[in-house]
Amino acid sequence: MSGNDHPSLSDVELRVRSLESLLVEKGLVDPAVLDVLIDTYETKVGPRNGARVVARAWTDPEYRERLLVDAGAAIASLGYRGRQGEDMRVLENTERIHNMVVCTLCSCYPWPVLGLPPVWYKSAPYRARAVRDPRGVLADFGVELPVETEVRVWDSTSELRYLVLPRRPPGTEGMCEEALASLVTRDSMIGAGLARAPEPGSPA
Amino acid sequence: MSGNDHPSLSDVELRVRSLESLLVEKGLVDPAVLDVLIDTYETKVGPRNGARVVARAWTDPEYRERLLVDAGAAIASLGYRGRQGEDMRVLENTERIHNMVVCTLCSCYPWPVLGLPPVWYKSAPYRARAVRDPRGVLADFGVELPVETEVRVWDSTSELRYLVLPRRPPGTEGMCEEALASLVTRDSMIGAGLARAPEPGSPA
Amino acid sequence: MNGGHDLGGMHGFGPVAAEPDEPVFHHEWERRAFAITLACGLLGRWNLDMARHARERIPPPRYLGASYYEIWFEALLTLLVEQGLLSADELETGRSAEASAGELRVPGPDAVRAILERGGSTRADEAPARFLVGERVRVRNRHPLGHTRAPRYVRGRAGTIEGRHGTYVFPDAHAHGGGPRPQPLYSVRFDGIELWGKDGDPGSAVYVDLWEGYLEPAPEQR
Amino acid sequence: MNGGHDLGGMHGFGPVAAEPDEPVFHHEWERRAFAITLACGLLGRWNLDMARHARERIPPPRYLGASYYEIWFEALLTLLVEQGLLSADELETGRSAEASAGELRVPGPDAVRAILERGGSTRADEAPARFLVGERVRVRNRHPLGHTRAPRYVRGRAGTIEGRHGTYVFPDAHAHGGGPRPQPLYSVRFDGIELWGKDGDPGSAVYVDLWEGYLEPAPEQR
Repeated sequence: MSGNDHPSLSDVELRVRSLESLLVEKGLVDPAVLDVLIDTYETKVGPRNGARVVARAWTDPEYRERLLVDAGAAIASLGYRGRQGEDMRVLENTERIHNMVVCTLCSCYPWPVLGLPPVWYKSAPYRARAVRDPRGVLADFGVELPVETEVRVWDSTSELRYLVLPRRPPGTEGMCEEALASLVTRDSMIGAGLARAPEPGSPA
Repeated sequence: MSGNDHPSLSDVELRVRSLESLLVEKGLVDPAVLDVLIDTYETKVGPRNGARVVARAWTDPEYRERLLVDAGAAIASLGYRGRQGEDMRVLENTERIHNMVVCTLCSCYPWPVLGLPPVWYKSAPYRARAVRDPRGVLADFGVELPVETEVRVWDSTSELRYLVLPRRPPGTEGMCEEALASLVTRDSMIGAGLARAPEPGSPA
Repeated sequence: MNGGHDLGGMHGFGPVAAEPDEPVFHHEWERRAFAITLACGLLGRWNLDMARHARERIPPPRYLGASYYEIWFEALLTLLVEQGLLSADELETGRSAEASAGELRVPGPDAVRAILERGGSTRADEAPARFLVGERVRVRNRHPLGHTRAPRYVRGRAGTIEGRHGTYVFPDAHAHGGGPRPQPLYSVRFDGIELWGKDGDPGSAVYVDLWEGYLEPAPEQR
Repeated sequence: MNGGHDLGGMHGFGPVAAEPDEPVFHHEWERRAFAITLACGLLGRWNLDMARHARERIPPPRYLGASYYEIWFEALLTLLVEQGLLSADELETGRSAEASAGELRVPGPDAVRAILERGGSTRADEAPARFLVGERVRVRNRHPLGHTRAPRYVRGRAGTIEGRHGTYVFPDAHAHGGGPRPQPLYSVRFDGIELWGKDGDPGSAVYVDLWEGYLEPAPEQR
């Protein structure tokens, strides 16, 4: 699968537009519903949600414990739930174990905590290679792990959705939850990246 | 892989022409050699060769025996040899066993006896399906074999080249070698078809 | 099915190219394709497994040559026609042949908000499980023409049951009108070397969610 | 490599469409692409295994979307540039930077006629063979990034040695400048059910030519 540049783009554009009109004309689709769907996943639901879950887990040992044991309930307690996140598991990265999530067969992704997946996550290069050469993929993201660290790749073949709990970066002692959340990148919650180190001299 | 209709056809055409000029200009390719290559495989070498081998085997039991034991020498004795047919095996179809040849990885094919392969032989549908569902492929060719007949598919993964010796059709007793050769189709020598039945009342 | 979608372990696609500050949608048509796909899904005429199978059935050259929302869009057309919501003629002309959605309940914005937040788990009542955590299993070597969630790269390979997820709707049946037929679902761990031989990473493992029907006890070897 | 070329066992490509009275070439450019590919091959700068690998390296979306002579042509460009016979600049401009073929021996029409008729066998002197006819073997589960002639669909599967072909140049080495490294080559029979499980045809078998290095003794199972 290619990226988002495609020679027949304008053709697709026309066909999508024409289908939408037809569906509305037939009463199969309510235009107001389309607005709700787009607004929800373009502006309301995104990786900020997951970042708040992670930051809470970093700062609250009891919450972290609940998150690892019953991810769905712990995540819902922060207000995140719903479609494509009905059955959640959280995978904790440690010094010894690095978890990374892929969907080799399609594009399964935990929407309530991460929003819609980026193009690379749905693309053939990632789906083909993550399960065979995870360290090579991490290198594409500029991440190099010690050889002693075991890399565990989770192929999302069922309706369970996986969220990676990245390692808390050093030098973040005493930082507040909100500041910590700003260090949690989307990629770190897929396991294709690490959480950001704080800027030197940034507020705690 | 698609067939031979392709949107960027004229583009390919220009690129091929431009490369040929460049190769000739650089002295890497002799235009007279291109003529030899095209003439050889477009007009001289083709499935008529294989058909003569088959017809000989049908009429001469001693030749058939040699063909099955040392295909290369038996085929060369009729004057067919060379590139992409250096190491030959002949597979005899019987009432109990039907052989069919494919090259799942590329397009290996016995040039000296069959010429260049048809598009379908090189195409994804045949290469993908022949090894998994040979009877389904035969059905695409209008061939239905008794369930008792074992289908043996030969995947040409090495430099050995396979020629199928199809069954001699009934009603051909006493026909001469040349008339028999006209019944031997290319597809029957790949194992994707059967030899033709003689026209009613055709000369022996 | 062994379609163009079953990509695990393939070579030759090049490096993973992440786009910095990637927007949620790159084009207006992607936004629309996404929304109408979800909206039509809410009509209840197909489930997610059927939708996935419609995507998988796109011939491999087209699947691999298309962007992901193009795949969604192609599959949506397939589903709309197969389920009788649009006729081939309507698609061709872009004009509606009949004006109403008929018997269908088309949810409005508030209903949709509620549905998105509620989701719809495919978890079912617990069923007795055949395999125990820690047990060695092997993935059956199956190549069904229909939908399946056992990727090719694990078929025939041996792994260890690392966890039980519970009992879930079985996609191979659910995608083909066979009903939910729930089965126990396991997390199975495969070592990199078991999956890829000497070409694997000995310091890696792949965890795959596999339904009980995909598995058999691993043969003991002498 | 597990490229777009390794098609055995894939679904979704549709029926086999044979063309009645198909011509040898469909377009003049195919005729030319075929001839220049063979002619350049006769320069002796690459072997057939290298040529195959150049085709396999075409990214799967392009490989599967191209016609076969387009694949040949793309691979020819790759080989010409990699072997230093053409510069990227020459390809770009279509103009020769230096006029001569240098040290290369470019065969003329008579030499080529003789080469075509003689061919060039890759058979080598007999080497001792590890496996006996009738022995059960299993194809090693390898996924090399380089060239190999063990298709994915037989890896990890068990079969029976049905015949010995002799000793032949080993493609996995030969495609990568590793020299001929000849190995015994076997005809291995795989039952349809072994390859495809319940989805196979019990009345079919696949015979695959496999080099000794691809094989290991089949494990005995209790």
